[in-house]
Amino acid sequence: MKYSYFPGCTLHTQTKNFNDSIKITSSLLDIELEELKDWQCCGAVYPLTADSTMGLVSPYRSLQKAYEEGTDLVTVCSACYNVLKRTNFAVSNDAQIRKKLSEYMDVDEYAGESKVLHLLEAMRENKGFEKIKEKTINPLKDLRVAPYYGCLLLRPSEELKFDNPENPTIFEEFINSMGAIAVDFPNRIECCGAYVSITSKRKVKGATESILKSAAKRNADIIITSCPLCYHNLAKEQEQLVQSDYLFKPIPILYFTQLLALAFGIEVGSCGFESNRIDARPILKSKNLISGGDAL
Amino acid sequence: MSVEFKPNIICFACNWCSYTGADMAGTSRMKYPATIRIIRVPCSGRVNPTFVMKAYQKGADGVLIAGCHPGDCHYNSGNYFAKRRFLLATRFMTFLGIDEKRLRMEWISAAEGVKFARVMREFSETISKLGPNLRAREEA
Amino acid sequence: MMNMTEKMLEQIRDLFEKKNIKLFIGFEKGFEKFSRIPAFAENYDEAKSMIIDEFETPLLAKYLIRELGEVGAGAVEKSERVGILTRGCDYLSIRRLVVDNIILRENLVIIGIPCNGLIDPKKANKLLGEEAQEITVDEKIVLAKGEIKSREINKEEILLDRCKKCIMSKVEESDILLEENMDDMEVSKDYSAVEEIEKLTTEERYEFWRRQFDRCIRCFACRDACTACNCRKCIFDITEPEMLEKTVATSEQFMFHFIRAFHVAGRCTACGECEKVCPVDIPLGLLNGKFKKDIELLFDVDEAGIPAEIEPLGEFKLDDPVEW
Amino acid sequence: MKKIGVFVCWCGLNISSTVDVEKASEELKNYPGVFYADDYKYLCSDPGQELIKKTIVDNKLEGIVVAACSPNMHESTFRAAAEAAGLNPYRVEITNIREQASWVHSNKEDATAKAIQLIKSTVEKVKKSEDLFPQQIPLTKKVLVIGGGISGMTVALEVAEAGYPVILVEKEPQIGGNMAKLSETFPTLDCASCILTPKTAEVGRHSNITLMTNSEVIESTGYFGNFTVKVKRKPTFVDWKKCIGCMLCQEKCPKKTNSDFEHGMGKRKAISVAFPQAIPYRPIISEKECIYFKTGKCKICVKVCPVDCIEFEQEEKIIEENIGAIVVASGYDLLPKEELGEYGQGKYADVIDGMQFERIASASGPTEGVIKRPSDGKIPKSIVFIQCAGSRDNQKGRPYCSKICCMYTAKHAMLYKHQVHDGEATIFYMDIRAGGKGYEEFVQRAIEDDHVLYLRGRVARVYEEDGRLVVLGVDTLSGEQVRIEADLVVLATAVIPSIGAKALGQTLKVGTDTYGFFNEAHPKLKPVESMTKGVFLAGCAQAPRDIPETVSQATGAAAKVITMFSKNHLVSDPQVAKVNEKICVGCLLCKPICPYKAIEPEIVEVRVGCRAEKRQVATINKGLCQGCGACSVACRSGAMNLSGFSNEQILEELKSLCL
Repeated sequence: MKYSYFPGCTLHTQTKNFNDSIKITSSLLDIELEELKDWQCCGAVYPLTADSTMGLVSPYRSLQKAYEEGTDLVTVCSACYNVLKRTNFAVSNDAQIRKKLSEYMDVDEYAGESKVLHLLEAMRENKGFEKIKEKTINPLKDLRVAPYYGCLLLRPSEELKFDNPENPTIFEEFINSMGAIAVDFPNRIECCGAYVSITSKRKVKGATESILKSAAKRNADIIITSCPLCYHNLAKEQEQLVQSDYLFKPIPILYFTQLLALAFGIEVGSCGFESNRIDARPILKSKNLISGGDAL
Repeated sequence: MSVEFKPNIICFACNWCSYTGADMAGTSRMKYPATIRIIRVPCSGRVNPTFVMKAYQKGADGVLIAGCHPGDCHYNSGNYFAKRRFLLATRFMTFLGIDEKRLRMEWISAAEGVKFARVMREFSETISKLGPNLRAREEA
Repeated sequence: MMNMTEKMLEQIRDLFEKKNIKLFIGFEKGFEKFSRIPAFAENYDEAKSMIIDEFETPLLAKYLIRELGEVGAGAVEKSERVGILTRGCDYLSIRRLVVDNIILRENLVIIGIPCNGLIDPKKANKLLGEEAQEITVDEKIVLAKGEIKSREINKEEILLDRCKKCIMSKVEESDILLEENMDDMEVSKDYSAVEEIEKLTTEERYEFWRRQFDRCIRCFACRDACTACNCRKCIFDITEPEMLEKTVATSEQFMFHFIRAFHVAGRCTACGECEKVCPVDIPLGLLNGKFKKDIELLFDVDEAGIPAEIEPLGEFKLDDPVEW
Repeated sequence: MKKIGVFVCWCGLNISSTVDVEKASEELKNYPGVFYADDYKYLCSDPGQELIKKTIVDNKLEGIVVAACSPNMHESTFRAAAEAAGLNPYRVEITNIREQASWVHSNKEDATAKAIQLIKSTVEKVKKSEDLFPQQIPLTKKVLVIGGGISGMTVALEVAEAGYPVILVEKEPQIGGNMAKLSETFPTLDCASCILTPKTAEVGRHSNITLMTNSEVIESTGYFGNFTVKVKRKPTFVDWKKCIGCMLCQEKCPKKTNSDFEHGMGKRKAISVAFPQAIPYRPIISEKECIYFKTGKCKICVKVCPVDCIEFEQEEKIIEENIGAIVVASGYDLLPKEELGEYGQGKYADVIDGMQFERIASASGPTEGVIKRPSDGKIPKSIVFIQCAGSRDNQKGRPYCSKICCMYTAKHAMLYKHQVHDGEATIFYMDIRAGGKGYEEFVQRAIEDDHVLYLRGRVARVYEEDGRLVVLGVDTLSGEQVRIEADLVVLATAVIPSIGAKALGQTLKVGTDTYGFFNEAHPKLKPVESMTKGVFLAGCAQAPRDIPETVSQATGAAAKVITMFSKNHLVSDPQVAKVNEKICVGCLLCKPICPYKAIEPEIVEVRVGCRAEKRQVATINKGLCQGCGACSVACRSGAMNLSGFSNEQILEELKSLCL
């Protein structure tokens, strides 16, 4: 199944290591990701703009491009997913906005025909989870993985229709299909602070701490997330937390495709563990999921 | 299409559900264009497709049949027969060259005053856009 | 085929002698070469002129209404019965009248004959020219003798249109069966003509039908030829309420053809008589065909031409299509 | 041309504000066929009706058009007035120029033009009207009450006391419904079973009441006064006639299972009776749980039973009853906890709903009235009550208020504080709705005397941590986010119609609204009648309500039934189908259409010239026909017509509306 791939701003810079595992795992699940030509920032901060229509301009442009290429749009970051899907929803339901945007950018009207999917959703739609079961050579036996959804992936549910906003299950299915144990911790759908970290560090500290502590309390080995923004907040805050609270046992945070690559038996080098803020390899080694040599 | 074209729309409303729904829209003071004229019939099953053809012939620009939701019909099966008759009648009228957007069927329950008003506004707007129906119409 | 006629005549003599029929309806040669017309015999010697051959014959069922159902009293037990010669398509029309309670099956003696497609005289004349005197048929090849020479052509070219879409080649049940059908006609559903019209735009369709209906002179021949039109008093003859006004304006023409087609929707046996008898050749088969196609599609009826106990518009299913 | 009178009503300002009433009546004065046209302030008032009567008599009018409010409101009033003046009531037609003209249009000119056209089309309809005379049809004086809760029992007792036979059908093996499960009842805190048991006992022994428990209605045909109902009596596998109620079988039965009556808070045996005061006090074997049914062994109950009344091979029975009226009292259920993801999706044992708390607090309950935690049986030190769990919540599809939770939660908190004086009871609420008699005082007592903490705010999430429940909420009055650790969380989940109510509605052909509550004929004027004549409603089947309201509504429904049975026959609506035998050919295409099977063939004698001819035609059973008119469309020649909405009338109405 062919999709046009919207990487999002960090995938070629800070979280480049996620990009490699995304490419390998999705091709193994015969999801073909062809990068959108000259994409630009998805307008992640669009809810903050004063003029609500102006905020839709850049996502509208990306959606229009994907529509021209005739394929649905796949994103790998919850923030991009939220912004693009909500723009799609606004544009397909409101003729005024559609007219204003197309006149402003003098392109022909785009009325939300193409679909916006998160990579996880694309997997679910192409029977990904059964394929994962088949293709897992290195099942992650008794590895306790805490799935962190965050909020942009789930809410507002009428527009996103991603999963049950109060009790999502897609990540649990994903983890079980790799043979790992999904840890149910209540803060999995609490917000990580997202781009509030720019304006008020204190708020983000409170949010991320309660998430990390509640995962730790249920002795999770690994936390996986579906969004580089959540990864950044959780990982960066965890470094401060480890200094300030010496009792706290750090939990490595991975992007979900990194773990998937491991399960598919891809050699550790290209899983990109080396550039995660907290190294996951010692834990993985202790569960002998990676052979001795790689865990240098 | 001249500005002051006012469509003439006939609505057959079933007494138990849609007519009461129309009353509900009235009691809640909802507004819809005065282009709609409602004929009360005991059941949507009472509406003979020939009446609809007669309406177009006599100058109606749009006809709307409102009945109970399937399963809710006061007479148990009236709306199911109406559905079968108009599943065929709409396709046949379209086959004869009458625009299918001019005939519409809706399930509206007694509690759905909001829906009644919305459907009337929508249908009146569609027909105003389509303009007067000159096909199969009696020469004045 | 000749012995078929003899067999028939034997049966007719036998029926008249046993006195259980007061009348027999069959065919005899018409005025033109290949035309066959209905023949009525109240005793054996009147029946001698009756023949059976491969040429197109009108459907006889409609005459039963006059013979049995004088004032719509057909559905009442009669003392004497009426015999009728029946091919598959005739049987469909007879079944239409029986299911509509217009006549009682007990009042009939059905003599079933086999059929694998009839010859259309118009097509035969056009193809073979006026001088062809005699056409004999064996299996698939048709021999035609004119003054000068004989000529072989494929039967397909002069086959009657309705036989190409034959719904029932074998008589489903009969009192007397002269001969078993040789082989089944392989026939497929063909709504291409209807689909042609459906492909047009709405304006084009309206124009097409306006031109057809403007030729209609309201002679009601189609109604009189149709076995599905078996009302005692037709709605078009009733003045209060006046469903159809007498003016022959375009809107009235649409009204007439809409009502007639709707009245036979799901009940028409696609016998094609209406189209055949129409003096101005209006393609009524398209109108009935459209209903037949939709009924089979929407209410998953496999053959709407075979009259069912309850007509499609007389029943419903809970899982009928939702979008109206 | 008929002499028709047109009366246009002002309805005070309701119509006259957007429809120029004078212009309308002026214009109708010289409309062909109209002999008299006038407008009047309030036509439905007595002077208004006097005006109509007088005009009919003075001018010998043959038809009346009243342009006023909806026919559902006053059609019967104006038809009665015409009848009093000697005019056949079915010569009177109503034009709805209030609900369907003045109230829904704002432009006066358009509204007036439309009103005039509507009145003219009704005049055309009246021109084609005929004299119709209602028929008398026989009536079975027996009522079927569906649902054995407090509302069903009240109806049954009232109607039985009036001397008419009652069939009471109850889905559960015993009557008492939800009320039997309650501990105490607000606002007087008297114990539910103490005030309920006398009622159930009386129902049990009343000679006029036939009790059919463990049964459900599966089919209902016919029409008001003459219903034929099929009741499926599910097998109880115990012969209740022989059984003496010693309950030895329940004692000795080895198999324990969850009790539905206890809502999962307590256990019961495979053969058991739901609670000690149950009526009928007879056990029932649960086919799913009983060891014999699964493995063919055990049969201990057969061994211990002194009167040998265990019948494993008992079959279900279908009983047919002729019924005159039906009262739907199917009661309510609570929204299943599983639908509330934010409060643990039913995963946490100590998050329970209101009914489960009732069972824990009930003296005859599994904990003998001591409020304990279902998980470990400890006495909770702190309980959090969460109001409006699923109600007043558009996203969950239930925007309505369930009306009874504010009161029963205050009661729960009060009962808890009476038992555990130092316990903390916190109630998260949006608004407290305590509008009944003595209700507000009851809540004030809970706050002031029993120190129940009311926190105004919604709860965002409940989750389990170290064996306790953490409740994350907000106190909107102080603006602070709140985190409370509780031992027990009680959700006041939404009141929803009882499971199977929607299916019952379709069996009885009674409409239900989008949430599954039954539609009443008129929210203000006919709250206890359904849209189907002869079918009445009582209690929570129609909308959430508390016990006092349920009992008063049930008594109302019973009164309706009794008035219906007080007459020896019923008057049927003459607007039914009619066959013109001169045109009918007897094809009976109409027969399969009729939902009431009112059309039959008949052989008639007809003179044709000099001889008599026998012919088949269709005939209508006027009692069965309800006037839906679907058959008249199937009739091609127009022989089948519907009086009151005839082809002629509809066509004339249509033509005059289209010009």
